[in-house]
Amino acid sequence: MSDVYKVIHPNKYFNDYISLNVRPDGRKFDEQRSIKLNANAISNADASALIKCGNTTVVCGITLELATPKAEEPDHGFLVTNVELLPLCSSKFKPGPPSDYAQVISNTVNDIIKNSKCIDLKDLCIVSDKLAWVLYCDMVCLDNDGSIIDACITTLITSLKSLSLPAVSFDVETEEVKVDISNKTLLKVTGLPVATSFAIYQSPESNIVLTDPTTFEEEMCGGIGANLIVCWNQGLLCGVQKYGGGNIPTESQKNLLQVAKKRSKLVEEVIETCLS
Amino acid sequence: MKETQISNSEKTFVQKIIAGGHRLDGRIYSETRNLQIAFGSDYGSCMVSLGETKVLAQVSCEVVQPKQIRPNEGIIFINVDISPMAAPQFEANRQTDHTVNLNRLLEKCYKDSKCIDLESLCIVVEEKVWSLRVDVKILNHEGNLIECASIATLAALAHFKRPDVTRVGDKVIIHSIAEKDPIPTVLYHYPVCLTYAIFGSDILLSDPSYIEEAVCMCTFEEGSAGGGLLVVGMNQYKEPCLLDLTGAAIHNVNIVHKAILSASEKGKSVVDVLKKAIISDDTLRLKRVKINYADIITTEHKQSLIKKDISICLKNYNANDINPESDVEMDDDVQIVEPSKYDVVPTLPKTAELKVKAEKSAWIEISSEEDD
Amino acid sequence: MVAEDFKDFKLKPMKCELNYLSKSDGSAILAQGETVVLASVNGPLDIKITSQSMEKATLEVLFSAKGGKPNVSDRFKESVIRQTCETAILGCLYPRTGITVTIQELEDFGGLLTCAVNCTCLALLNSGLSMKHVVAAVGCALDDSGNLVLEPTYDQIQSAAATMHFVFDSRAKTLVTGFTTGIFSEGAYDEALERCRAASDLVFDFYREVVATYCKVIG
Amino acid sequence: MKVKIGDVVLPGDYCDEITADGVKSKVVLGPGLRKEVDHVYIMKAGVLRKRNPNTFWVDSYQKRYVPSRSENVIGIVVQKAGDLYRVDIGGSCTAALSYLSFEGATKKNRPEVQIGDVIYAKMLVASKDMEPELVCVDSHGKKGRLGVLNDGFVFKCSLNLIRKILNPICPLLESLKNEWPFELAAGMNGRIWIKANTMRETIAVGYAILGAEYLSDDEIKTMCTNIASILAGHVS
Amino acid sequence: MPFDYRRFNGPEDSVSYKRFSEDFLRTYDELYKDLLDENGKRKDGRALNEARSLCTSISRTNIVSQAKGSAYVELNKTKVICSVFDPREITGHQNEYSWFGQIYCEVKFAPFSCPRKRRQLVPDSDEKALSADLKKALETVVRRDKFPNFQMDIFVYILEHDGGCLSAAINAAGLALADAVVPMYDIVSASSVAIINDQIIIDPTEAEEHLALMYTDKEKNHGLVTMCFMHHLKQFTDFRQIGSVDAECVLKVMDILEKECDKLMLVIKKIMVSNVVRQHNEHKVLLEEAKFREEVLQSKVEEWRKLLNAG
Repeated sequence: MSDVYKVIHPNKYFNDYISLNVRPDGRKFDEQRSIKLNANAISNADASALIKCGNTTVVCGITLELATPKAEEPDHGFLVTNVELLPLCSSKFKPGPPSDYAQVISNTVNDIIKNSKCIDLKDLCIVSDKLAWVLYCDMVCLDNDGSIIDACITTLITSLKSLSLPAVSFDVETEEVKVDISNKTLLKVTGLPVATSFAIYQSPESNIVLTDPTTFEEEMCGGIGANLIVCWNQGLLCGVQKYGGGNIPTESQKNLLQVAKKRSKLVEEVIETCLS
Repeated sequence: MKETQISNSEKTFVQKIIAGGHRLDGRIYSETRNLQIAFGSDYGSCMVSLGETKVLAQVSCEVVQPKQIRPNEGIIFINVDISPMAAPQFEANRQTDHTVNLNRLLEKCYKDSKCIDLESLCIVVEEKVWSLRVDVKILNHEGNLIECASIATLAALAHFKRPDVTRVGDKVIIHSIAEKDPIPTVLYHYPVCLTYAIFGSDILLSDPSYIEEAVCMCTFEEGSAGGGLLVVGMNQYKEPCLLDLTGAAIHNVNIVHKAILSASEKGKSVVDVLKKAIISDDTLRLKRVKINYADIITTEHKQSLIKKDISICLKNYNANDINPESDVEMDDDVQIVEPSKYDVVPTLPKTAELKVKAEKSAWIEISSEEDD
Repeated sequence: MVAEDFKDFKLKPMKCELNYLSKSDGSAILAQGETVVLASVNGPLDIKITSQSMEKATLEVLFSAKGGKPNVSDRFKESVIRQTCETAILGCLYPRTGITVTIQELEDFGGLLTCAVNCTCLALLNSGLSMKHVVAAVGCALDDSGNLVLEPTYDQIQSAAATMHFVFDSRAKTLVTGFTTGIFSEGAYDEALERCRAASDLVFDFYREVVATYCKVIG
Repeated sequence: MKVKIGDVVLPGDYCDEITADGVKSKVVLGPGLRKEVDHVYIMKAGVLRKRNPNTFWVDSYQKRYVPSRSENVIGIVVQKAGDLYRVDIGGSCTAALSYLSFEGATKKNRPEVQIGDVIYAKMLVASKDMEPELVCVDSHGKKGRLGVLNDGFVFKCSLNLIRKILNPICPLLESLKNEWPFELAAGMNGRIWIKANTMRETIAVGYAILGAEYLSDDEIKTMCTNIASILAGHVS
Repeated sequence: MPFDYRRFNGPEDSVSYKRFSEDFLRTYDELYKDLLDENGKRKDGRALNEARSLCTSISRTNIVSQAKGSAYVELNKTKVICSVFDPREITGHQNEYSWFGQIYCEVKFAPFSCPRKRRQLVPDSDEKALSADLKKALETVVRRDKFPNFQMDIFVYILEHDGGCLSAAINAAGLALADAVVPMYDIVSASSVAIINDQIIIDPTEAEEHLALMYTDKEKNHGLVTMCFMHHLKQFTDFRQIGSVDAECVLKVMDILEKECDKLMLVIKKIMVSNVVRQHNEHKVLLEEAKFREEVLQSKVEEWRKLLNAG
């Protein structure tokens, strides 16, 4: 019965749950979903990680390439991050080039990683103005059930942390490049940004904040995607983005940051355990 | 959103009034609207308005590998974008025939006419050349996009300066503008596109407005006299470099001749305005005056349409009669010494205007002109 | 029009012209300091059936950079502005129609996105579309020594440790949209939010002043 | 922000005077006002007005027409579909005008309307959820001034200007009609149809109307005399 | 590579570092020697005629929560995920009414799926060929007459490529279709072989496939063959062969593949059954959990129903 109700009258269905102080999947408002994290599942990639936050599944794979650095920044390597929202993961995405939404997600993830400064691009340079590493980080969503940015950031960081770069020798005279696969060093990753998504539901009485929302909850809160993304990086904030949805009640502002902080600690632990 | 259809009354009225020797906005046949050129803070950024038609052009450059067939030439790329900003009937991110046509005309006028010294854009043969990209954005479409867009493209190209480059061994160093003075682009000649709307078999309207364009393009549906738009590309040396006719076929060959003659005069005057604007902009920049698009915002009136946009106007009727404060621009008239009907007036610091000289009783004279 | 000193806050001088484009239903050109943006609003209009919504008007936002190839961050800007406008426009009054907002960057000397949001809001006011409230965007930067600078200049942004931008609504001054760059502490965030909230009053006053000037002629 | 009658208002402002009046008697909320749970909120930027005893509205600037019931509009026929004409009225979609809603029209006796014709009609149905519908007859089946407008010239202007020239206190039409004869139809959708004896006179009317948008009453009067003198001086 | 303005792009001249490693430039003969060890076993310890087992514990259906039906298939390193969505109406007025339902297939490789180099994000010819093959394989299996003028989307994503992509994709799609309760004539299973120097290698890995296509000797048989088979009807729906193989060999290969497909079939059945059991159990648990909430909701539903009846 409830399935039919959900299809016919989604707003009312959702509101009924909210008025009972519970979410459709039985969580409390500030409760997050369970996380499963696995590193290096894909051996063809240079580093990889897979995460499952509730139903949301994201795989991140890193492939290494070599290139000449840009003329303007001769001692910087490249970090290229892209998020792919496959038509496979939700009926909302159509085949073809990335939709506007996918581009927004890509941009947000890229911004967070850049802001957190967890990778020093100078570490990726091998020989100034001649040779540098290119890290292609592709995050692929296999199942989109909300809070996709959280999952993307976590997989990305996990795979970056497990990435090791092979030794490269560069002959300045002949410009010959030699790669020794047997000799690898771990990439230096400083910091550990963790993003937490929230959706803000405009109920007649007051706006309600839902932590780690599912797709259905995101939809009910207006628009696609989460309304608020708070990103902590080891005790400091490295990104607070709020778009659309209900406005944040001033009194819950502080609380939100704390919820995100607590979650970031937990996720940090998950990542550490996964990699140890 | 479909384009609003033009009504029969508008059609017949405009046709009649033009046949009678008048135009809706009070201009004479060979008169163009106000031309204004404003420059932005960057080199190669300008906004051109022709009456209410507004176009923004921006030149940007990057170092790329040259094409294999032309290893020692730079690359130029023109991209026209008509967004819904121009008028509600345009859809976003869609290439329409209109856009393609406009793009093609501009390419013909600036790429195919070889007015740009592409060889000077070469840095290392077969390896590195400058690629110039001109982004033309239509902001407001009140007719005659081609002329306005072409002036904007030319102004942006002529105004543009690329960073200086030094070669040390096989290394190429690109200097920022602060380090070394940038280099202007070499233009052999300055072509501009001028549009004429053809009414009947022998009436030529220069710089047609939106409604005139619409009416002249739809006349042939009724099987009456052919109408069409004739685009003439002309440089300052009075050499035509482009002819393009859309609409009905021309019965009378003389009309093309007439158009080219008129265009040669007008082309030169437009280029003169343009050069003047660039020179005055350059002198201002030398004096370290900050130039910015913020200057085009006039603070006197919030409603910018005041006194500017009245699209229906009597010949020679001047709003000045009512608003004496603006007659600064109108003081010297009468003597017609030079054949040009235009005045170049520097109004704002970085703008120059091409203005029609006010002639008090011109409409009688003009009606006599039409007789021959 | 220059916003004067107010409560020891100072925003960049704002200059604005409404109805700049004759063909658009509403348009505005706004300069905040040296950053200049042109915005146009068209609607409500007829749109493709596939993008029509039975409940409310479909809002489409297009952002066009000054030149160069389109890129991913343009889409991000569009998304920010679209989501901000969606909360402000009473779309439910125009079901099955489309509203198109087109934004053209003219000069960028920092704070482009805040200027774009404000300019869009002015264009919406000019278009006469029904709105729930107006919005005001204010940005600030955190310099290396931890001081907050309201409406930073281009150089200040380049050297800043973090920048934060907030958009507030005019009713309760709650946070509608926010976006940040760089790393900052929680305390800095809270302080920035409060200062920007207070400074948003200046922007609202500016809107009122703009409307007042043209009300004289439409009355 | 709390505002009073006559103030410059922005969307999101609220006016307690209206709520207070509403307690005593019924009030009419005109364009730009909206009642929510607690207050009457403003939706458009402009000036808050009141006409006694109980009508409130916001004077605002607008170019795009949103259909509203029983307004007279000027449309252009764009399509004949079955027993309907589709008429472009400048709104978000075309309006329907039935063959039968002309004076004396029957199934057999169809009115002569061509595509591209200018129609002066009344809004019969206008709601946000329905296609707008026009009629060219009044409730008695008489056409009055409605119907096809032949010849003349049509131009667009802002919706405010229409309201301004139709306002009885506006001196424009009063002064113009004393100068030379002309016909005029003003559609609330921002279109004006004009027709005079000569083309020059027609243009003069158009110019006077468009020119009046930002002028004060006195300036309008001066302008009208100016135009008239020019016309008189050079009429061919 | 054209500039993709919808994504972030790396530098244009970037190349995989593997290009510079010693492994990269090994010749055919070297690689061939590597293929089998002294006991005649393959690198991963399989005999030549031994297929990789479809891992029943990991391979499963119903993996994508948003899809109607989905499946995940893992063959050692090859990992494939597939999802099927509700049929949607074919729109567009130029399309005539089609009496049969349409199947749209898209196979994509993850950028990091291949061992040799990074794949571009824009679809390439390989992916298009695989999509076409998948479509051919499934069109004859699905009861397309059951959903006229509707289109069913089947998306396959290859997370890791270690040989047998097409067969894995078909197997995954078959499972996903079954999971989505799409009417089908039969269960499909697919299998592949590589032929190197007349040697037939069942269920090859990526290295073996690579070698099979790198042949130098024109005399001997070289190639890849994939076959898709319907078990009960004894019909094959798709047959794909790359390389040069003589007729005799083809017949032999077909025999082998038929047997392989039959073997696979048992595994697929097992997965399907276990999936039904699991779903049933999960459903039970969910029902228990939802009972309380349902009860409270029920009162609301009643209220709503009354409103409906009244209005």
